Amino acid sequence: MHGDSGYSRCLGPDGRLVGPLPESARDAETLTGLYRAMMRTRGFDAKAVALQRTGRLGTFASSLGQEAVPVGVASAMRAEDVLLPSFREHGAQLWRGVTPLELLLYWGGDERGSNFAGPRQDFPVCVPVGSHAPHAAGVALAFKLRRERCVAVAVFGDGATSKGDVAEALNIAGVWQLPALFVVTNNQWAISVPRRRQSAAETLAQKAVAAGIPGDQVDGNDVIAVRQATLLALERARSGGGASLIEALTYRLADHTTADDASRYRDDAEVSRHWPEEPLLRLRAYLSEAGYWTKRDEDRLLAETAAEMDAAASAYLDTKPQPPESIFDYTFARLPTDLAEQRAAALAAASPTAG
Amino acid sequence: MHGDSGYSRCLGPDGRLVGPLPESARDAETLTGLYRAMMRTRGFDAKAVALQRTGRLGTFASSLGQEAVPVGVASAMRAEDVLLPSFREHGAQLWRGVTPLELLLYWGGDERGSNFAGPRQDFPVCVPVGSHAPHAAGVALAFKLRRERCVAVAVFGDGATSKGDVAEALNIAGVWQLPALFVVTNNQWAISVPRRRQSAAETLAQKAVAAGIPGDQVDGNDVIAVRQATLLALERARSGGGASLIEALTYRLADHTTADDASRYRDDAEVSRHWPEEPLLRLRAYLSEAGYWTKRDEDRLLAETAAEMDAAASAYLDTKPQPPESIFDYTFARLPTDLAEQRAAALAAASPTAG
Amino acid sequence: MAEITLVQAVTLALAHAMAEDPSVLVLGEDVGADGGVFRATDGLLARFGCDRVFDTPLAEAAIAGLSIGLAAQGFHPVAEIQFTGFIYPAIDQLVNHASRLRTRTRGRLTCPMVLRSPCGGGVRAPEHHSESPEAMFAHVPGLRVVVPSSPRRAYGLLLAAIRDPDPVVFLEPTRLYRASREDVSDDGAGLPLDRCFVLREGRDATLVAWGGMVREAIAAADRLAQEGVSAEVIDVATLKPLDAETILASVGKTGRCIIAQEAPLAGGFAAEIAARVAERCLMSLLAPIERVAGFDTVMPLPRLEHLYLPDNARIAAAVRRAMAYA
Amino acid sequence: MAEITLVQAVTLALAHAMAEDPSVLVLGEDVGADGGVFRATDGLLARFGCDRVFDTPLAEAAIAGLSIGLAAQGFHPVAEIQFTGFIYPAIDQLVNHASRLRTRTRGRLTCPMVLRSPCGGGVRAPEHHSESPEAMFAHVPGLRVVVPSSPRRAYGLLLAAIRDPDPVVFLEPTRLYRASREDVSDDGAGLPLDRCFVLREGRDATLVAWGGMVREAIAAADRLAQEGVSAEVIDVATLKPLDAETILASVGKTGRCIIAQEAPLAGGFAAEIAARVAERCLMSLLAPIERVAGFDTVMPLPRLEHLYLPDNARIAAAVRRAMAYA
Ligand SMILES: Cc1ncc(C[n+]2csc(CCOP(=O)(O)OP(=O)(O)O)c2C)c(N)n1
Ligand SMILES: Cc1ncc(C[n+]2csc(CCOP(=O)(O)OP(=O)(O)O)c2C)c(N)n1
Ligand SMILES: [Mg+2]
Ligand SMILES: [Mg+2]
Repeated sequence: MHGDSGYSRCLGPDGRLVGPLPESARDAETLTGLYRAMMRTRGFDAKAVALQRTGRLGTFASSLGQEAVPVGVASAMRAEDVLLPSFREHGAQLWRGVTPLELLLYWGGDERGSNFAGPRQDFPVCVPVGSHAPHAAGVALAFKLRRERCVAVAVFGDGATSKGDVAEALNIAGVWQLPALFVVTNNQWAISVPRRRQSAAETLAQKAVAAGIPGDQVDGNDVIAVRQATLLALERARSGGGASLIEALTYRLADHTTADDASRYRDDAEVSRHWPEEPLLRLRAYLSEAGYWTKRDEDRLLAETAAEMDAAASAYLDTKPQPPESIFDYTFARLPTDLAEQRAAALAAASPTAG
Repeated sequence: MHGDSGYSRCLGPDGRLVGPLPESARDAETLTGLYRAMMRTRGFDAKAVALQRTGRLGTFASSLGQEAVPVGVASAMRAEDVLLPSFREHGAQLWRGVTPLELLLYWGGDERGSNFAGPRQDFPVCVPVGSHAPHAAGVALAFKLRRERCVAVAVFGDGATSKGDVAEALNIAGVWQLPALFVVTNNQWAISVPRRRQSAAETLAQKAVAAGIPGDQVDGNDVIAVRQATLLALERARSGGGASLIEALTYRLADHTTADDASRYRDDAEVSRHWPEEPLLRLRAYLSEAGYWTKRDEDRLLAETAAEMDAAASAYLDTKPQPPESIFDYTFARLPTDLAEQRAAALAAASPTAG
Repeated sequence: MAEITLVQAVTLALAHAMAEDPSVLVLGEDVGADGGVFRATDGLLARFGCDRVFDTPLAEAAIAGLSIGLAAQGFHPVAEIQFTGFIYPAIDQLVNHASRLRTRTRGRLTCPMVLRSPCGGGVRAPEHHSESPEAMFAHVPGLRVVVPSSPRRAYGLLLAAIRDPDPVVFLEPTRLYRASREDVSDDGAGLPLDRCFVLREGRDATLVAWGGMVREAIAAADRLAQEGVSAEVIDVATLKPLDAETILASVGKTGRCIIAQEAPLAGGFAAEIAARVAERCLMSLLAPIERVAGFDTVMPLPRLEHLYLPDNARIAAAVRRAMAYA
Repeated sequence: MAEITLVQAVTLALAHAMAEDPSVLVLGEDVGADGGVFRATDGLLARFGCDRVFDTPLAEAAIAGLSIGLAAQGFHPVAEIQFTGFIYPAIDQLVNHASRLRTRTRGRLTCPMVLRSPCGGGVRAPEHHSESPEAMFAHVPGLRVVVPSSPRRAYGLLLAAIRDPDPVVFLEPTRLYRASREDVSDDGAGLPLDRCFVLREGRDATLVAWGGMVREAIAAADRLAQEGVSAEVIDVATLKPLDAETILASVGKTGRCIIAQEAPLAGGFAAEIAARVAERCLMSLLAPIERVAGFDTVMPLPRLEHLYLPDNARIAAAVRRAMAYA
């Protein structure tokens, strides 16, 4: 892969190699695994959007077209690393073991969705843009103090790079040489604000310069390149080389969220132009070309994913809401007296007998 | 001056030219004017510290050794530009017409000190580090909207570059191409935190890269170089070239403030090493060498300055405190009813007749 | 004269203010082409152009700071924080600068800015999109804090806020944005920023509320009317400065005071109102003051939100307790 | 057992906590070699090393955010914000993350951190160095808010705060840092974080205060004693969660309640206490509740500071009004 320029790509949009595959991604199993994970992410997004459109899920942020970033990043991480996602990283959460049911619960307005059985140390979805970047520095400092060879990986968008929290976190991770990786998913839009109106920085990778850490760009629609760039950054961090930043260039093919109507601020023509570059297309092309993937594989995967997501959806819809006391019982480890009074009153009011 | 490297200097510590003088600073009058202003600044600092030591002034932040930065910057500004200082820019405030009396009133705990007669649009001293950077962007936007060829100049320290406010302001000034200049007075210390522990950035000038604006370093102990770098940055901004950043490299020869004891965290030896580089020494050497400045000039200036500062000090000490109602009368343009009640009660309590 | 929603009234007031005063600017995230995520600034960019309406980068502290710089220079910025859950990074600029610029400089520099933000719950919004932090701002000297509860009041109060020479935090309850319509004439008439509004006269009890709770208070009053209890309903509207007189006069008359707030109980603004009443109306009180508020817990996600938010049933129950007291 | 000041008690508690629990870390601006601008962390770096004590870059939001990441990983960070005037950039992290991590994850991740900060006026400090924003934090569900007022209580409360499994905002009145000395034995005994302290028993009136106002309340009680008025003095100490019982019991006994706070009146925490009393003690009140507070103005610079800060004279005057009431 030609990454010297600070921009790396392995697979062109047409599915042709633009350079040798990294060792980490030569075998059919790895490659098809990445493809399956991206398809699964897209399947989840589709199901979530469908549920929202039919009034059975809350506002949802689809990752359509960006699947290579969360999947590429997560596939390079170890289980003991910690992921700090924004709200568009289902692909990474799914890879790391968060279940579709748990994700649906969260997006459906049930806190239990963030109490996932999978990666217990991973942070929940972060909605206040960029505010989780300092948490990643803290988690990384914890790893460093315990001399664990783990890395904290925060993922956020192009818009987030304008937030002071992110600048402060990058700076501290840099000066303390923390085992942290900051991944900027540059999907070209922050709701209605295009990348060029977000910052005059030549690249968002250059946000790293202000923090004195390495920053590189990668084709965010090339899951192999994303994975490889992440592997290198994680290895550097594990071996004491400190923090770094990756700008993954991709495109938000969907509306910002189900509450958004992107046609108000961007041309459908622009969106159409980006469809040919989307990440599944090119990997599928490469896999078929290489003989790793057949029409039958594709059909089976589509069926599997559909079945998994249908099952998750019905499990979600069958999940009874939490009991009223759950509103109170996680505020503090021990319930203070005055809160106990409020709890009692609330339970009385909520109980069927109450008027 | 050799500024290609992004670092510029005209006068070496020994007072020898390291390159041709910029046109802007060839005549004796300009040069002696800069020297006088730095001496005046040092004279003010000395008087303020003396007043504090004798319990007649509040905590004070001296600019000893850094005089070339505020004086160089202010000398390049126009009256109609707006200065947004931190708490160590007396040199710039004095140059722009804030009086020593007004400065003493502020540092003595009297709000009238920030209601200076001089540069009416300049901002008052900003104590929350870096929080005035966004104000500069706002002032610059005002200039741009009114199509005035003015520039907003914010000055802050090396420590301030770690604050999110500063990163957010730089980024906005960059993307909107605002007529703003951000001057980082890198005096190597943020209270007890040395520059290298503040950021891993190679230079603080590189904070500009993240915002996509020009950033250069200048010898902050060379008032001619500071002035010239500022002139260039202001000219660029006036002519629509947008914002930029200057890192002025200097050294804090004094304690952080009169409340600080720097010997707890830094070697006197380090301080001694920096004395020979202080800004007055080198300019005085150059001026004498060039025949622009004699022992008599020096003595007269010392006497003048001492007299001015003594006069300011006694005027300050003779200034009666503000009346109690002043606490209330500037909270809102119109005094709300409930506040009027508090005001009445306070006046009653404060009146001599009251117990 | 047209029947419009509260959010349309906000847009109408913004347009009116921008038309009457060229120094009025609108800035914030997605306020331009998108017209704001709630469409509160819909059409303003097209009508007034990109020298009056600014899509900012994603940076709340800077949005507040920019506004302060603009205001000090004589502009009247009206900045939008997309949701109050994201207003916290702007607090430093509001507390340390916007609210004190006049005081610090003895009037030399001032800060005529408005910070608008949708607030409150009840719309099953995502995490961090349903907060009610008005009490934090009402405790800051030098700020005005306004929470409209009807299209007409939103129009008049926002106009007054924009014309006010000092900083105003203007919190718009999202649940009311499209909840009802009202005839609002675009006559440019502002409403006073230091008055409570008595929405309904009553004899037996005074219901005090603001924002999203006003509708619940009125609904409670309706219920109670059928029980023969006559409740007076007051919309505080401007929390700071507080028009205590109107509230005290009412409680002096009814002898019972029930205050409803959506925010968590402890340290909420209902406490300030209760304190004023306790200080000044003690002897006219026929029953203890009652506060009906959110719990001192984090706002639950949508599935349990309805259990958290005070409603007219809880308000009516509090009034019944007060009536039964002896 | 040694006679030490409040700030020394803070250092003693920090050292004790660090010695007993290796997961306790200290971080903040200048907390290392400098030992903190008030010397609260003096000697900790030398004793515990640079893996336990961290001088951070100048970034308050990140100081809070770092602590959250550390706490989620099982450390017990004790972060210092150099002055409460600079705590505002940390509010977003406290409100949106520290206070809710447990709730959001249903207990999967927690946030056992302490954010310490010197607060309050009375020491003729520079601009922005004399604020009292405790009410802002006391309104945030999931946070504990503690304000010590004596060396012994500072020691016991800080130890308890550090051992607490949830986030605590710990505000230390600068005016008390060196105002007096007290015997404090380094016995590692924590004090409860949900109790008010009755400092003096009395019959006629209940004086409620915290932080810098406690000394003034005691001084007022002394004055009043000479006038034959017996005042009970309560140090709230922990504002959230509030131990209302102790206050209500006292007011139930004395029938008069005077609350002193240094912060501006409107929306201050005294309002919450007044509201609780008004709700629960109405019939035992012999006189209206009185709040003695700072004005709803910006804290003046040092030259007029003394006119702003409530003192024992103003507190005593309020008690006399209450006594005279009939
Ligand atoms: C601090 C903050 N401000 C505003 C918002 C509202 N908001 C949600 S997503 C978003 C845009 C984020 O853009 P970007 O960082 O590029 O991420 P993307 O949505 O493109 O994945 C905004 C403004 C928020 N969630 N947090
Ligand atoms: C936001 C904020 N945090 C902390 C402080 C306390 N403080 C005052 S000056 C200072 C160091 C500033 O260092 P630098 O920016 O380099 O400026 P210098 O003092 O060196 O001129 C600190 C931490 C403050 N004033 N504001
Ligand atoms: Mg984006
Ligand atoms: Mg410095």
